[in-house]
Amino acid sequence: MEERKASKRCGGVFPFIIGFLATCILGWAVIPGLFFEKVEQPLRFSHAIHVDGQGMDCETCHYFREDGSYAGFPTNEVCAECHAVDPGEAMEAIAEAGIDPKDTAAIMAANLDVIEGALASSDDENKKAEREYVVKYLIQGKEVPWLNYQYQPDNVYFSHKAHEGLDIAELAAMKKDLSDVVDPAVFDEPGEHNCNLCHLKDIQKNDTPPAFQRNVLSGYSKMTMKMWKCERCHALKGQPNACYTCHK
Amino acid sequence: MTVGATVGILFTPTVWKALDDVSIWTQNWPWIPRLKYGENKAVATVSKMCESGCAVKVRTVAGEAFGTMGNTENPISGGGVCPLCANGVQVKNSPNRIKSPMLKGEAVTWDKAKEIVAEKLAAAGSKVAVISGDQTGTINEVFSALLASKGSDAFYAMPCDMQSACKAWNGLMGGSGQVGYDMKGADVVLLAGADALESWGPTVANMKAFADNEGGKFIFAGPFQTKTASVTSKWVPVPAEGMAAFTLGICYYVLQAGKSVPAADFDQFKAMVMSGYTPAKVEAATGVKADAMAEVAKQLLTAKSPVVVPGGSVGAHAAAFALNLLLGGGMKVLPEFAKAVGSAMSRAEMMKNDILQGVNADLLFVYEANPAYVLADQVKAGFTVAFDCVNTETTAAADLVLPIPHSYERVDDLASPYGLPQATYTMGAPVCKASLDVMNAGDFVLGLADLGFESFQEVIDAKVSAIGADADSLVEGNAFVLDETPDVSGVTLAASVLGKAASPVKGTGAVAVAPYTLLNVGTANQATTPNAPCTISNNQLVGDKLVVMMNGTTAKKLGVSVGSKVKLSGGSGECQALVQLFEGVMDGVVAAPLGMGHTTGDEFSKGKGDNVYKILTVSSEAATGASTWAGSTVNVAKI
Amino acid sequence: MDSKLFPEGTQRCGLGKFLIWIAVILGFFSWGLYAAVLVLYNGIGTTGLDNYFGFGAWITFDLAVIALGAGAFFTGLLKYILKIKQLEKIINLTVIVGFICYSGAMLVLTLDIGQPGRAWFGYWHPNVHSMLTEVIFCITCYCTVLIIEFVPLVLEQKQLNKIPFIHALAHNMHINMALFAGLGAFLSTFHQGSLGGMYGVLIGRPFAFREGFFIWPWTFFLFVLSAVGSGPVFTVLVATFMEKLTGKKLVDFKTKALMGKIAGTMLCVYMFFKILDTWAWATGYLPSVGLTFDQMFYGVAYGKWLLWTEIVICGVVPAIMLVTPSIRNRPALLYTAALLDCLGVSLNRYIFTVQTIAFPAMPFDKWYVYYPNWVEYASSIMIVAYGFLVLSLSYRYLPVFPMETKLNYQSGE
Amino acid sequence: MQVKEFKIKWGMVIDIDKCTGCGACMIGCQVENNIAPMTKKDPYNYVQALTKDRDDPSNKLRTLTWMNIYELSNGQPYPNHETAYLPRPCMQCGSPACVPVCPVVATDKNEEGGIVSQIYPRCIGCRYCMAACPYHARYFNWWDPLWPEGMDKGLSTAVSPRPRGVVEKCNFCHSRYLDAKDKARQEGSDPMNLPDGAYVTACTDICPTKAIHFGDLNNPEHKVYELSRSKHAFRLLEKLGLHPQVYYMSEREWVRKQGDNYNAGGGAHH
Repeated sequence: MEERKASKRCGGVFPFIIGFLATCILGWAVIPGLFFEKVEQPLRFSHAIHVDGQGMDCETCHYFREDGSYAGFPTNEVCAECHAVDPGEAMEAIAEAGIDPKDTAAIMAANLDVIEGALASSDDENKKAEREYVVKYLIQGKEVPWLNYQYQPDNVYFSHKAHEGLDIAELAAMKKDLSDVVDPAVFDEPGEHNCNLCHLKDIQKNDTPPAFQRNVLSGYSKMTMKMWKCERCHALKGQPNACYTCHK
Repeated sequence: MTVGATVGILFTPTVWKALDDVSIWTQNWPWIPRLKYGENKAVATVSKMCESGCAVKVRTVAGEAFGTMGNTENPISGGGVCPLCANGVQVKNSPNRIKSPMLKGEAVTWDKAKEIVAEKLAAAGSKVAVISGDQTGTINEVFSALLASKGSDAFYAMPCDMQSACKAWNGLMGGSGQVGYDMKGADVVLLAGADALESWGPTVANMKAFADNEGGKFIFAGPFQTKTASVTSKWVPVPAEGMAAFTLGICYYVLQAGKSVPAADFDQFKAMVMSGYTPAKVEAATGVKADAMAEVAKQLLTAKSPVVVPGGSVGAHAAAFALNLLLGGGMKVLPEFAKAVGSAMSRAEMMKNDILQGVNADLLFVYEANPAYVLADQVKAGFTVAFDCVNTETTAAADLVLPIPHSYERVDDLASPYGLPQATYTMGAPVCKASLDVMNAGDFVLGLADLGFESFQEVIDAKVSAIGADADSLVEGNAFVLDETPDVSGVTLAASVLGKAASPVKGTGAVAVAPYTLLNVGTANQATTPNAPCTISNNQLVGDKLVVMMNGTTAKKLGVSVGSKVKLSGGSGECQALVQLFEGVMDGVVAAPLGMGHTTGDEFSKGKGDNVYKILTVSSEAATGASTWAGSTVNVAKI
Repeated sequence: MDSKLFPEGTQRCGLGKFLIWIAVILGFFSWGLYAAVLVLYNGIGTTGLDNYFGFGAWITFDLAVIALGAGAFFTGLLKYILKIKQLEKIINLTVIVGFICYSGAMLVLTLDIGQPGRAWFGYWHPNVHSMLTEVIFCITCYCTVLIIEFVPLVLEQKQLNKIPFIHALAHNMHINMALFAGLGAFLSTFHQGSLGGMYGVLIGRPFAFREGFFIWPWTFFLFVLSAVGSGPVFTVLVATFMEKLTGKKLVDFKTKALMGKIAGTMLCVYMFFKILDTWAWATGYLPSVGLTFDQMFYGVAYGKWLLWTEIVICGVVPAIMLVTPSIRNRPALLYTAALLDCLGVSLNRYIFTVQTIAFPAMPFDKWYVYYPNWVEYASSIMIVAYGFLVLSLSYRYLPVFPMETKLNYQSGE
Repeated sequence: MQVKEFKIKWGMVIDIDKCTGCGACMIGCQVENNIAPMTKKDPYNYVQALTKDRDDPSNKLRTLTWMNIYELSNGQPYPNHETAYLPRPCMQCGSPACVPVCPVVATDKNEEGGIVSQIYPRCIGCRYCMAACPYHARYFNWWDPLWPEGMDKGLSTAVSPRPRGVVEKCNFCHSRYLDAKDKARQEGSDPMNLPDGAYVTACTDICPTKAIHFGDLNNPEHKVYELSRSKHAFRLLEKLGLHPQVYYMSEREWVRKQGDNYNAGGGAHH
């Protein structure tokens, strides 16, 4: 019996290593990618054009409401303050041109004055994105179904207000402890806002939004923060980690 | 190699990540709805699901309505909501909504509907009638003006206490305006048949008044210990048909104490009470002990501001008004708001016709009412047009069904719900856009005849300016309150009529039936709402079986016990029910909940229990000639 | 046809007959499986459980079979640790019965919890204060131990055992069985106890709440005692039932009587404490929370007769019968006592599960009566069928009863 | 068992003498907490169609009524009979029976304010907590929630919808507390010292007779502080030692008597 065992071991080591290495490589390099599918945002929204180009503040769109809740994605109402196309007029023009109001491609192709005249962009590429927004969403009275990179499920209650005062400089002292939670690069050049702590770094300079990476099993975003990350930071900051601090 | 591969994979995140993701998947099953986020708002409007209507704030998130809350600033609500209106949004979103105009079961366009109605209207001449389930809306002005333009006065309200009060006050006693009760300010409140804290009158305002009335004493008189009686200091068992006599019995003591009113027929009234309604005689006629009446009278007499709130027949109302006048306490008389539509009827005129005596017309409009459920025998018409937002027995039987927007989707108003101590006007603007092919009934009617308005919104605007209110303040949900009192000097005590009307008349069945209304069950016009069924107690419904309550003595006499299946027969029909024992019911009385046994509607009301309206007997009250259900009796057979 | 697979020197019925027997079992099993599918696919709403009776037939069934399966650990303990040689004649059967009971209970538990997919949360997010966590730990670990104990028996199957490696493996495992028996005894004691503890800690349920020792309420110890007081005789009953079914002698009566004696002794100890506990509960604890003994019972469904039956007819009586040699040594009386004993412990589990939550703690609330529906019965019967299946296969193909040849064939020769 | 004390102790005082049992609180609660109407058929589940219907709402042991109303009777025959209605939310006990029994920490009492939490994605549905709670405040999702067509568009964001197979209960409309704290932060006031009324539950809000009072039992500036200390105040089953954070009050002695067991005249158990 001893012999059998020994011979088995000798013959087994090499294939074992091969198999081990193969799946290790597969499991680290290839498979994790298969968990995610890339989904593009419904529109090519350029932060750069709005912030740099138009000199808008973050708070113009992303602001706290009177009740302390946070207006994350702006609604049509906010967008329409600048993208001033009157949906009623637009629909009339569309009807006049004999186009089905649901046929957005035809509307965009028709180059209607009422829409074209209101477009603020100068170059064609940006005009196209802007036109798409106006035609597909604004005049249809439909909100843009933006994809949230920091998606959290319904059972999570996240208060932007409670995290408003987080100071990157102050947190830098815990840089090491937070290395799994926050990209250390965030601490290297602390920006004016603390949004970088959780959100896409320097999104305000972004021109073409990156694809949203959706987990094919859970549907969450690749950037969805896991509970342990929340807990880590709460613990370090001396904040409660009670269930009802974050769940609903 | 397989072993190696297995071990290898365990050293990578693959398996663990997959496990984690799968468990996350179980936490977010795709068939469980996701929430939609956005700005939370509370938008003031009115809800007309209960009889008097509630002033509410509709809660919305990202513009979509999801809930109903009270309106603290509005005296009709004071922050509370009734159980019916609390479920308003769910009714608005219910699949039981009518989705488009229906002609004899077939969907038609609004143009076609209008064409048909116009044709029928032209053919009907003056044989046009309207039944309105709305007690407070300016929509009634539009309908009554339409009738007026056709030379008809056939405007019918569904049977209600406001009608009895109107007939007693504006009819018998020659008063003007509308009666109201200051339950908040009164120190003794006698609820003579009015279950004011569960369905009678402006329920939510009553409940708020009850809550705010510190130290005030509430007494409930009625055949059955209602939910109202569970919080009043005292319950005086009085049979429904004996309520007027009971009230006059109290008048006896009050007159004896030397109270008087400067009414033309005071002496006649006094003589009538002192001879015909002595405590002994009342006791003999109603079974209410003279001591009990003396005790109540004593409390009313020693109170600084007592008020008697009647419920039931016209006679009972007149008796209570007389008693209130004698006591000089918290009964108020409210002025009527100015009309928006010149040719419309006044409220008293609208309340004049007695629907229980039957309706017969060539063309009948039914507005948010369910006569086919309540009064199956009384209403006949050549062609019925039903306006409603949900399917009911009436829409099922109507020739033409016209879907109207839900309360939260339309402009509407509440003008002085009956019972409030002050003339109060509240307006409601639409909270959300209608998602179905609906049209405001006002707009439709205004399109049929030239009544001087293009749209119902214009009517409401005219109303607001006619009463002198501030539209902006109304839109914010505030009420406009008119603090005036009309002249009451000409009021009489209706002594000659009352003397006869108050004498109790009871049917010949084995036991008296005490029908009662609970708002979570529903009303005559509004069926049980989606979230309400689990709030309905097993004292009203078990499975699909109606439950009636009686006390142990009565049960023994009838040979039934808890859970017995019985058949109640009375009026022109019968009901099946299960027996529940409840010691808060008078001897010889069976308490039965109204509002169940629907044959049309959604699963929350259809086929649930039985329709108690079927077993009620309509009788004509002596002298007043008004119809009443009081004194209904039934025979009980075990099955 | 399959005679080559039979244990050494034994005879078994024809394959056709056996297949018919299996088909009958599978029939019951499939009925239960249908119920189980309904539960898993539609939800637990398909059962007779409700918000007042969150625990019902399933939990009672679980607790009862786990108590009755206690024969495995206790006999193992006595055989391997205390070296009572005689018990090896029945030890295999106790292991199989234990395995069936525990694995069956785990199957029922996966039906019973609303989110079976999250059952492993008990390990991942344990609440160490919960008796149920202790139950989850011990039941899964002990089930693993039982599998380890069961495996050598499978390996000893005639044909399998011909493979040298398997033979050696089985042998090695046998040698280490004492370790597993010890581990099993430890795990099972805690887990029988924590099942009892589950009820004893219910501070809001005066019917079950008990003071105790350290973190364990008295019910913890009572459950352990009652399990060891009934498990062994349940194995005896199973063996006897199999004898009646197969028409063969499988275990000698002496061993059975020994098992009876063991159980009887433990039962006596149990009954002593049970009566003491009931007395203290009725006269001490209940009055302290404003209740009386009489209030704990209601009508026929939850009447005092249940308690008296449990304590006297199915407790004291079998205890006396089992410890009295002259009674114990008469087969019919031994089996009667064993039956009463097993009924008693099952009744105890039922009372603790159902009556505990049936008692309306709020004075204005009322008693409700719980009736399991067919789904609960069917799924429980599925487990019984599963047990029959495992036993039938084991009996046919595995050397379960070391005495079988001697008792049936050699003595006759 | 140790009583868990917090600086803030959210509690309720329910005036039974004001409650008419109308049911508005129960409806308001269902709307706030996304409790689906009880429908008999599940059109999305074909296996469901093969078997019996889902539950009837008149089966009171199968409802999801976080706020439930009990009818009390003084037990006297006519005409001396009296009734009262007792709304029963979760008691948020100081020493909860349900928390220590949960095997997976799906329920806990660890947040400032003392509200007993229930985390649906953690719950495995063993129902041990339900067996533990003498108030029957815990409810099980016997079926998947199902809103009739179109009704799931109007859902509240206050609570996540639960799948079948998990336990749920009243949580004092807990996310309203989080909302109130956010509002306080926005207004620059102290979120840990909310004024009376800044945070109230949906049932408190909607109650037409204002029978339900809600606030911080430890804060003398909140009305419940005074009310909970009134001589007519009592808690349910105080003798069991669960220390509920819900108080009741009634001037009627028979009602107060029904709040606990007195048959043996024994004292409190500790």
